[in-house]
Amino acid sequence: MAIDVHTLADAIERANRAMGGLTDQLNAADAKLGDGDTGTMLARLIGSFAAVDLQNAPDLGAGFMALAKTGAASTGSSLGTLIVTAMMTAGKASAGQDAIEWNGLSQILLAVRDAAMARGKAELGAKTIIDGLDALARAIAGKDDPAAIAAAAREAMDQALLEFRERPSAIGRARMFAEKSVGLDDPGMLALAEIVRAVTTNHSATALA
Amino acid sequence: MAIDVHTLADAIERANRAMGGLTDQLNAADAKLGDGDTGTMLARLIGSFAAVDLQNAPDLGAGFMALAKTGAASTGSSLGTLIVTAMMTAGKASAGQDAIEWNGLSQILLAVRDAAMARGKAELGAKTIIDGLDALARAIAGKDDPAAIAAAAREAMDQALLEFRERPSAIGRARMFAEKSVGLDDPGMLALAEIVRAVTTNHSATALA
Amino acid sequence: MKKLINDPADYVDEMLDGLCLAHPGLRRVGDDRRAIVHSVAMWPGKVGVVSGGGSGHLPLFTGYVGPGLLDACAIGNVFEGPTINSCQDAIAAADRGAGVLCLFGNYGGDRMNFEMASEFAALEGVETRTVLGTDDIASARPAEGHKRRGVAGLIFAYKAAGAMAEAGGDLDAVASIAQKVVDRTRTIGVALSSCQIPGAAGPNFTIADDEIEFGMGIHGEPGIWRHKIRPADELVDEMIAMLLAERPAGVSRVAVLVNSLGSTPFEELFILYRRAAQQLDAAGLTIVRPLIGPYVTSMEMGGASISLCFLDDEIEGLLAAPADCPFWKVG
Amino acid sequence: MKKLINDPADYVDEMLDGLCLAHPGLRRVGDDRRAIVHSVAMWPGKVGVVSGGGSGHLPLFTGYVGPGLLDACAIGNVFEGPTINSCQDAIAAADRGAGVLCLFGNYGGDRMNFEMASEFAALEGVETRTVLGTDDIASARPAEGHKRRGVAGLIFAYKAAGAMAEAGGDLDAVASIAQKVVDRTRTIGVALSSCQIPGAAGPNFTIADDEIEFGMGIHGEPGIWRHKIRPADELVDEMIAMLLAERPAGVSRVAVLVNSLGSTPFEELFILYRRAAQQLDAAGLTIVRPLIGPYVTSMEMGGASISLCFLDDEIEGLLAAPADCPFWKVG
Ligand SMILES: Nc1ncnc2c1ncn2[C@@H]1O[C@H](COP(=O)(O)OP(=O)(O)O)[C@@H](O)[C@H]1O
Ligand SMILES: Nc1ncnc2c1ncn2[C@@H]1O[C@H](COP(=O)(O)OP(=O)(O)O)[C@@H](O)[C@H]1O
Ligand SMILES: [Mg+2]
Ligand SMILES: [Mg+2]
Ligand SMILES: [Mg+2]
Ligand SMILES: [Mg+2]
Repeated sequence: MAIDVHTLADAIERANRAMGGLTDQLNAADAKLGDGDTGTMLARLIGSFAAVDLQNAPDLGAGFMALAKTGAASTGSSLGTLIVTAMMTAGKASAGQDAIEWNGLSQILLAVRDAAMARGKAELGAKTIIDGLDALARAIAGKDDPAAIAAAAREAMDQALLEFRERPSAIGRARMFAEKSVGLDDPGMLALAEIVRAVTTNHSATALA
Repeated sequence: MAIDVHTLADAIERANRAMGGLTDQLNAADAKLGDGDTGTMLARLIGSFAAVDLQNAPDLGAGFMALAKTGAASTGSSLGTLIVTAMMTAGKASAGQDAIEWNGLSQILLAVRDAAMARGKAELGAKTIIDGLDALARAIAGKDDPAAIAAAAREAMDQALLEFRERPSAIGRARMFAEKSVGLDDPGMLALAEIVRAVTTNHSATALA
Repeated sequence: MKKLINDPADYVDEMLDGLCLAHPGLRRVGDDRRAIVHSVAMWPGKVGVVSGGGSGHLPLFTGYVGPGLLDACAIGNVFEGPTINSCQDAIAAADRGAGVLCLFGNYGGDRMNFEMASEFAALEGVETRTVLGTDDIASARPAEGHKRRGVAGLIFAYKAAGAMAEAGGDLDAVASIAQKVVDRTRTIGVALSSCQIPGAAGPNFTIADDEIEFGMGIHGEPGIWRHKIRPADELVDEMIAMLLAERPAGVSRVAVLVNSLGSTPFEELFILYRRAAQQLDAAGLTIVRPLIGPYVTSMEMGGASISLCFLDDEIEGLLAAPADCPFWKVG
Repeated sequence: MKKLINDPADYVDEMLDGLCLAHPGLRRVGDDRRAIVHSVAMWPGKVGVVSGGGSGHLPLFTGYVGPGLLDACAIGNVFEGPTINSCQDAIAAADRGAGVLCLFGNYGGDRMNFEMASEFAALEGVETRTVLGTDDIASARPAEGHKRRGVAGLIFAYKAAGAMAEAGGDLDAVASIAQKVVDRTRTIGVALSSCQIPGAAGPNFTIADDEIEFGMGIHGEPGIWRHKIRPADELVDEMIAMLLAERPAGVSRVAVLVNSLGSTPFEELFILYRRAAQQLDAAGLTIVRPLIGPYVTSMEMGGASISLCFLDDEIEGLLAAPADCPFWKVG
């Protein structure tokens, strides 16, 4: 069992369903120091992903690229564009492949992390979604059991939130309020954590399987 | 004893003092269907009258003309301009005279009424300050005792307010709301009534004497 | 309501000083400097065009002083008419020996003050004519059109009268084109929220959070009827239908002004204009020179008005003539 | 907060339709028609100048499309950046073989989207340069000037870059004049009241009745510090002092923009301008081409900003060059 377009479609469907309950929470997190739209933007982006016909994509790479294409037409937010970048990166990494092995996921997330850093001109440690991606990629490295990966992913995100909460933001709008940002979650990292939770919890094994 | 510049100055001083308590009441009356400024405008106009040095005016006619001139430079409201018209009319009627007899006051008020009608393009019965002037002039006709004039003037104004309250307005902003104006006092007529009261009450005999 | 002002008593004078500093082509004249003139030389024998009214309506009234528009303008305190003296100052400043048109909104105070000023001007040998803006269809029934008050549509009359005067029209010609434009211009407005006079204790009026008011006056005088708020397209349909009910026979072209009363943003004006354009098109009317923006305001009042000027060839030509003032430039 | 709108989901598209109907020189292009272009022919070999940003800021961004200013503009939803695709559409529409300058405010999302669009454009052989508006002095200390966000002062860069492109400057020349103007432009703003995104449950932020906020972002991002409200002259003095603290050596002339954030009326802007002009004069600066009005707004947000562009001969000449868009006409 590996990651194919069905796995991808299922994850997106779960994320999309979860956004119903997450939108306000993420908006509220962003409103503290930003413009309060992280949830709304993300809900729309994932909604547009959910409308993509992945099941009929020729291969996994093409599936990711279809998501990137949809995203490029439907989001203008920072986080959205980083997610589009992520989809393009994953698409390139899985180009022409029907599926990738579970133990290859970490590698792809590291590539995504690097691409997002380049696109966002952000360093590690700046307290953004990128630090979440980094923690995630490192936590699942070497693992090939979907259930173990799910558990490690959730655990890593909780840890990352906890670790970064007390640190100042160094990028984006929150940068202007570096001191005020201490004690607050970065909305992008929080979004990633909640989506990881939604995608991996309950039927987590089957979700990623 | 007749009406001279001292009588005029005293009346203006009384009116000016009374405006302190009348401004809000008159604004509120105007706000019902108009733009709510009758009190403010009138207070400013009478305030500017009070600053005119009437005591040293060469004669009564010149005193009235000095008031007209000050008014022309300091008011832009309908009521204000009607009052300026009134001052010019009274000034013409008393030109070159040191004083006028009390029994001549009615005649001057009738002239003022007519000038205001011409200026305001208003008929009698339209429910404006002009109906108040008309009632006032008629009530004091033939009287030459200041105390009797004062009493008749107050009585006439009360009657006029009462009579017109239940009638619709036919002019100015209130015209648009003719039906709604039934039951309300016309702010200009109310202003005249209150000023008559202020000028004639308490030390009324000496005030007009 | 918060305002970026100093002492409310200085509001008008500081505003006028700022206006003239920003637009050095404008100058304050008169004893109390409450008349505004422009500095482009008027040729001797040109008919003068003046207006006047209260402050708080920028760009109206003083903002329309400039070549091809007003030659001078008298300005009062916030929402108060100009004084008789200011009206005299404006008339005197605009006089070049060929007479002066006094063109302003139909408000009792303004009319009386300009009339008195005109009588004084006559004593000094200056001939004047008066034309009153009466475009607000909410303020009287059609049969009593001459009793209607003047609102945003007045600027079409400014433009046509200014152009006619520049073109060398005599006083009768300038007055009669102004009257023709007034006769062919209609406005209806809808208010959403109040303004507040500087220094006043509270807003001019209150209106519920889910209500809007048709026919509110530009000084915040009560409107004619209230509605629950409705979609913009429905409101525009209602407004256009009311305006077209007075469409003169044989007219196929209109000038349109979608005006912000103050705080209503450009975005909403364009949403309104989009629907208005569709409806006018459906009515067989071609739109010429649409104006969309804050042209006649009541400080921060929320809401919008739609004005139509039903054109003929003469008016259309005059609206197209060059003109230049701080808020409106043609050609 | 009441709005004259239809379905909030249609807000941007109806607004753009109305804008293009009112100004037939503008057209919507692209798959989702979220890029605006003007119809005055660009000569082959002219450098294109494009911008982009969220809706809700009219006249910014799309309102500055026109000859001598922007050739095309990508537009997003209210307060959201334009999509990558819209950025591509704008770049493609502005390309005449000599490259395209992308000139927009320094916001992460906008930057990333234009960068991705530029990479796609490069694949199609279109060369681009990027210059970011960074005029908001409240958003970072001088030492971190490149991190500042872009606000109202961006329009000076539009004007200079547009004029340089019209004058035949190559891509490097157009980009470098835009950068020079950005480097010499500073803005500080003060907010009095919030706006509300169409369809949102409440206003973007709240602020007490007696408070004002310095450095509020144009999307309603929290400001830098709050004050009790004070007289306008005191506020202006404070704002001008902050702006002049970054005055480059040897500058004696400035362009000034006193901008309404939305609902603040012209009257108040002129009161602010009056004081600003006095203070700049006292600082030995000559004001050139002052702009006073709603040039960069956040819908109905209350407040104002002051921008200074410290001039040299080259910039001054470019600001004076002819330009024509729905909201700004020069020459
Ligand atoms: N330059 C950047 N690099 C990395 N992450 C970023 C960057 N800018 C924003 N983000 C992430 O995006 C989140 C904000 O997303 P969102 O609110 O959708 O965007 P916007 O700032 O455009 O409103 C931040 O919390 C942060 O995690
Ligand atoms: N044309 C008119 N003829 C006679 N009286 C008038 C006329 N217009 C207004 N008035 C009087 O003036 C009063 C309103 O005065 P005020 O509120 O000061 O003027 P404005 O209408 O300019 O705000 C009315 O109540 C009425 O008595
Ligand atoms: Mg955000
Ligand atoms: Mg009144
Ligand atoms: Mg009044
Ligand atoms: Mg955003």
